[in-house]
Amino acid sequence: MFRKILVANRGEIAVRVIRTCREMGIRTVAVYSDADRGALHVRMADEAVHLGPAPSRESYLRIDRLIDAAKATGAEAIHPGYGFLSEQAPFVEACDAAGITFIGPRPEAISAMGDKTGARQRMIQAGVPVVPGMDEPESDVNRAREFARSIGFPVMIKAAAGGGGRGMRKVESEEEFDASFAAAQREALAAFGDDRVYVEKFLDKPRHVEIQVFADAHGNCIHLFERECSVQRRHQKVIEESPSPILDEDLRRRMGEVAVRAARAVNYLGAGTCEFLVDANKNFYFLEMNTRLQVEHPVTELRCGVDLVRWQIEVAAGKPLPLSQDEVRAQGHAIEARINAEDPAKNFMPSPGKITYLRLPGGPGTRIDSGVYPGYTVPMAYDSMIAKLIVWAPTREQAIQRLQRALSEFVVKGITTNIGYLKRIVAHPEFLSGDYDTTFLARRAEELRAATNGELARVALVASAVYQYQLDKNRARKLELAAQGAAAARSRWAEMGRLRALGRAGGVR
Amino acid sequence: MFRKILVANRGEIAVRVIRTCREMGIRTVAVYSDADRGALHVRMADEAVHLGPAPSRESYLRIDRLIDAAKATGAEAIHPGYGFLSEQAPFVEACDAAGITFIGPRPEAISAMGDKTGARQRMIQAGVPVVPGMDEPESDVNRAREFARSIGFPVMIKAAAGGGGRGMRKVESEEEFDASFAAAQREALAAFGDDRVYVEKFLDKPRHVEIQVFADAHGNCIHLFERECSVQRRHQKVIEESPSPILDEDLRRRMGEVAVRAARAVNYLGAGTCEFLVDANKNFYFLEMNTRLQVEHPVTELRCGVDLVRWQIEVAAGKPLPLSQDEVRAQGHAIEARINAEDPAKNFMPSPGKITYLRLPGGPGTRIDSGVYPGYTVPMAYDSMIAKLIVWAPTREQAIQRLQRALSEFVVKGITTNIGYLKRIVAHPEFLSGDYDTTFLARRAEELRAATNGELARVALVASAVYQYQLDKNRARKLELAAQGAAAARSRWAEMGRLRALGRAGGVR
Amino acid sequence: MKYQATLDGKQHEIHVIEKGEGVFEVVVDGQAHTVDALPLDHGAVSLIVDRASYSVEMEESGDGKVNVLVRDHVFTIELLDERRMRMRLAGGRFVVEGPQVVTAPMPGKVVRILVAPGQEVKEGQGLVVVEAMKMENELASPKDGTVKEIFVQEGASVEGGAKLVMVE
Amino acid sequence: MKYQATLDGKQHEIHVIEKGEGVFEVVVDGQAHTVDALPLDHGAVSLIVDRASYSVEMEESGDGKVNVLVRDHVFTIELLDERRMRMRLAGGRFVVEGPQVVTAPMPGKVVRILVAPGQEVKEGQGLVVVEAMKMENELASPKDGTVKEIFVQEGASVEGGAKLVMVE
Repeated sequence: MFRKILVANRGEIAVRVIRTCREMGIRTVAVYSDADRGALHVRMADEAVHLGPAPSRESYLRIDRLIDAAKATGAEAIHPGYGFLSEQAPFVEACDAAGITFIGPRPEAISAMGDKTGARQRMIQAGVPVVPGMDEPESDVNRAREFARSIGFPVMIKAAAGGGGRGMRKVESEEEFDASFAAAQREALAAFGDDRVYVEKFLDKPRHVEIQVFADAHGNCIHLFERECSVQRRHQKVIEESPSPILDEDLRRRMGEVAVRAARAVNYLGAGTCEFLVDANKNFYFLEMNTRLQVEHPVTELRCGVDLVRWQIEVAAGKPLPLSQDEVRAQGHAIEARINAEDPAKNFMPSPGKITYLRLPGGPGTRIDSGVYPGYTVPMAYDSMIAKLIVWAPTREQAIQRLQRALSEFVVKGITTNIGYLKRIVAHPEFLSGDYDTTFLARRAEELRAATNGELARVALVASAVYQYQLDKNRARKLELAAQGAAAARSRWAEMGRLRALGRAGGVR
Repeated sequence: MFRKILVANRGEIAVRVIRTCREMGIRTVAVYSDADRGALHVRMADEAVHLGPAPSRESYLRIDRLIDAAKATGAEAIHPGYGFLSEQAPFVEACDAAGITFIGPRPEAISAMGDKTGARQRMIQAGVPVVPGMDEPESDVNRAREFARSIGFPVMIKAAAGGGGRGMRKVESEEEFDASFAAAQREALAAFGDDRVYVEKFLDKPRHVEIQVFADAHGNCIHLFERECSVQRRHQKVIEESPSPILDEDLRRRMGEVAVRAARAVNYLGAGTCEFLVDANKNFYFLEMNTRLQVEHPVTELRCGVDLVRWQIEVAAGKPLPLSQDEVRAQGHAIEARINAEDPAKNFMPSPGKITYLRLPGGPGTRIDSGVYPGYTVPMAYDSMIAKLIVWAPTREQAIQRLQRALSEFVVKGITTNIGYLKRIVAHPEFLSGDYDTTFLARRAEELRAATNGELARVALVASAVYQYQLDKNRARKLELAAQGAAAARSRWAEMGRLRALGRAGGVR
Repeated sequence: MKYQATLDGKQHEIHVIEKGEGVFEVVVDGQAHTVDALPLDHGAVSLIVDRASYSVEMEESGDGKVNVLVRDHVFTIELLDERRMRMRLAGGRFVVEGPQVVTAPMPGKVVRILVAPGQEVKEGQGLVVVEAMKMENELASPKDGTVKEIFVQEGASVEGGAKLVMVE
Repeated sequence: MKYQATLDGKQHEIHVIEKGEGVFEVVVDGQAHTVDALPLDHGAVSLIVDRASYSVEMEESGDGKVNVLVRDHVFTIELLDERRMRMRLAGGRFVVEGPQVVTAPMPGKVVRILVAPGQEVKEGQGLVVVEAMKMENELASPKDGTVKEIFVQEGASVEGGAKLVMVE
């Protein structure tokens, strides 16, 4: 087993990886940019190496500096987390060249799946259904617009190197196309260092269901069931749950088998996720494979009683998977809610800043994966997710009740978060019914706005008035005490007969 | 189902009960003493009723006031938590008389098991092995000493109305007997309002293993496996785990059956625990039955994937148990560590006071049940347990690693806690081996003291010096700025040509 | 003590009378409540209002208002005592008219400027794109008008509240 | 800046030289370390010492010392700068002799007094039992001697640090 691992990431996922390393007795090396000197992952790691300025391209995306850091600290392996360099084949190759184990798939698998259009071809060859779309990325806006017209609007523009909903844009009509195409290219470049995008048919009211797969270096490849990720805002997942309310045993089994087939088709190694769209007729289409750990991996961990990061490390060290497909048991229901530093009342404007107070939920079935602490300043340079709240309960109904309860215990002060918005989502009849799709949040945006409540408004008025009263009173008391203090000082001085002092009694204190 | 429940308790268990009530959509009524106006359970409940002064006997033990509070708020049921009135038959009878559901067993079962000597007789009749001891409590110290001599030292003195290790005293020799007898009587009176004690043979190096049982009003009675509670200090449990490292399947099954038999013998209803001592030859002896929820119930919850408080409420509302004996599945390994406000370096002196900073562990398999928050003042009037940290992992080894990791993330400032002591316990070879008994902490007390560490001592020196340097520098800078400010003020005044002002420039600011 | 509170544009009269240590009679718009209020650290207040318990979190919003979190709801309240009310009344209301300056709602980076000085813009039209936390945020014109001045350049990092564009 | 630190009864010379914003050379007993120190709220300090990362928590212990939590260890350190060191040296050491006052180590209730004024006691002999948090704590005599004075009565509530018994 490795004695030291460098974690090439930041935020909650770096903390997540460090936790498992600590449990395994493996020493950890954190890396950090100028914006992250005070970040929790730096504080928790055994060692920390500075990478560069705040922008990712000058720090967390600097392959050379990461390799140097690993060499300098004697780290034998690198865990890439998600995002940043986690799906960059050149990074894996650089690790190989330096004799450092990359904790993830081989570069060929990353390239095969990272090139979204190439991956589509592979999947078609493997007999996996895919959404109609381009066979190749397209950089010319005119040709892209032409293709979009040929398959009919609405269409999706996606980053060829993408994943996780970044660089994805839905285009409703031809007029919007050019602007969206340019924006998608910019976002793709910013997020992945690669501005290639492609166009795909947009499916109406699809569900986003993904399958967790895991492969070792001994020819074993299994799946750990699904995660339902249809609660999305602007293609960013907000709430994930497992099991999916729409999958039956047969569909679950078939999707699992297809996901394993997809992974095997690229000689996959480690943790990966096959994302599918499921339409209203329960047809499923391969969307893409994320060749890394997902943000929402704890949903699977809670449901299957496993530690996927531990599995990643063990598999990277050459061990076989600890479970066979038949031994994977899923129990109960798990849901994750992503806590973001953003203001839903102001069009989800980011809200970086200092967390002045933090009270986390606890109790039964409640897990927090977070990269923040009271006193931490959330930087503006990185994404807005500050924590994940994941709950487990025997049934979906109980898990939702638990998530509602836990969200109501979550207090963050100093910055604005989406906690209230999350509460409204998980109390919305459409979510409760389980019959929702990826258009849920957009369609229900009005209903998901904060509504007022007469009783609580009255309580808020009472609280603000009493609070102000006490502030006013304390201030008055201080002034009075200061005056009394001066008077007392005068009288004490007088008592001691130091008459000279009386003359400047006003200056005492 | 009940619409409103009064929680007749405080601290973490009151918070624990409120959480499940909230998840079930049941409104809650907290009660509080003068010392608990700012307690978390008061803040979390929907309603709160003041009971009286800080001492339990004038507040949490006042049956009349609790019944009045339930009536005034329209609570249909009372959850007693543990301790206080949870095992007092008169309280149940008062609830009955007021038409309020007591969430727990019937008074007859409480009385039968609460009278430790009577319970022994019942168990003997039911064919359950018990430790040799008195058949009746004894108030006369001479007769008690005589009995102790007859069974041979060492002996245990126990509160007849007791439980949870309170009021228990081991007596090594006849000389110590009288003082211990008086102390046990006093503690029994303080803890249970009943000073009757009895004497029992002391078993050498026993393991304390208990079985969780659950019975409904429809004749179902099951067990949820064992908890190993042999890590004790002065008869107070410190660490609990499940499964017990010494139980094999056969012993587990036999003890489970005996526990169910014991519960059935008193027509048990709700959650209860049969405590056993297991000797080196794996003989087990019935110790007592706790007719309430235990502090360590989360260990069972994590291992069996259930919410025992939800079960209590459902059973009290007349529902059948949700699982049959065959359906109870236990998975993996769970361990609980009790976080106490006490100073292990000063003979575990209590350390009440204000919690100025709190950082809780998180991540996979980590649960916190706590009754405190940053800014909370831990009162001196009640026991010192402020939180429970419970972890789950697939194996005992991984669970221990996880507990070590989570303890190292736990930061409490303002008061002293036993967190460091807990870390040393769970890193001790005897605990790691699983081959420990109830004498572990006492035997290893010396080894469990904080040891020094040269590297970390050096870091601490560096930290303190840099910290002081920055304080000194800030102070110097402030003085300098004040001086500059004065100078700037002078020059500004001068600039404005207000020459008169210059004469008292020294007084500016 | 009498206060005037503004919540969601509505005025409320609140009268706070201290009855004992931490116990108040609070009259809101003529309706009286018995309130047991315990201030805690970090702007938290535990309120027991006629027996109902509320854990309330207060946070100054920086513009003289206070955000009040009660259960799952946030209320933004502006509170004036009698003295400040009189000052406010004497000073009259600040009238929003004339040139409008669009400011950065959070710290970020100006990735694109969509308009030029002198250009006519409509209400809701995008003026500047500011990126923060990996999200592009298009800031729109608050009114129909003409771009009077642009205070920033593409690529510039700006603080929250920084002036971006003036529209007249 | 030079400091003298006392830890576990041993003296250490520490020299802090600021090299840049938050970067220091710290020489402890002649051995130099490069230290990147970031002070955080609530007395936390993030230290990177020659690349090793330590999340250190500092807490004033009230008697001029500071408790320093590093990883799983707590160290109690007394730090003096040169000026204070000279004062200390000039003033000489405070000598512990003569009457000893036993004080309450925490707030609690005096449940029993085990001795009477004038009684002879041995070192380690119980004097008073104070109950707090449901635990009885027997406070012992620090030395052989005679009970000179008892400051409390049975049943009294006492604050932490309150005088209980004087032994001479």
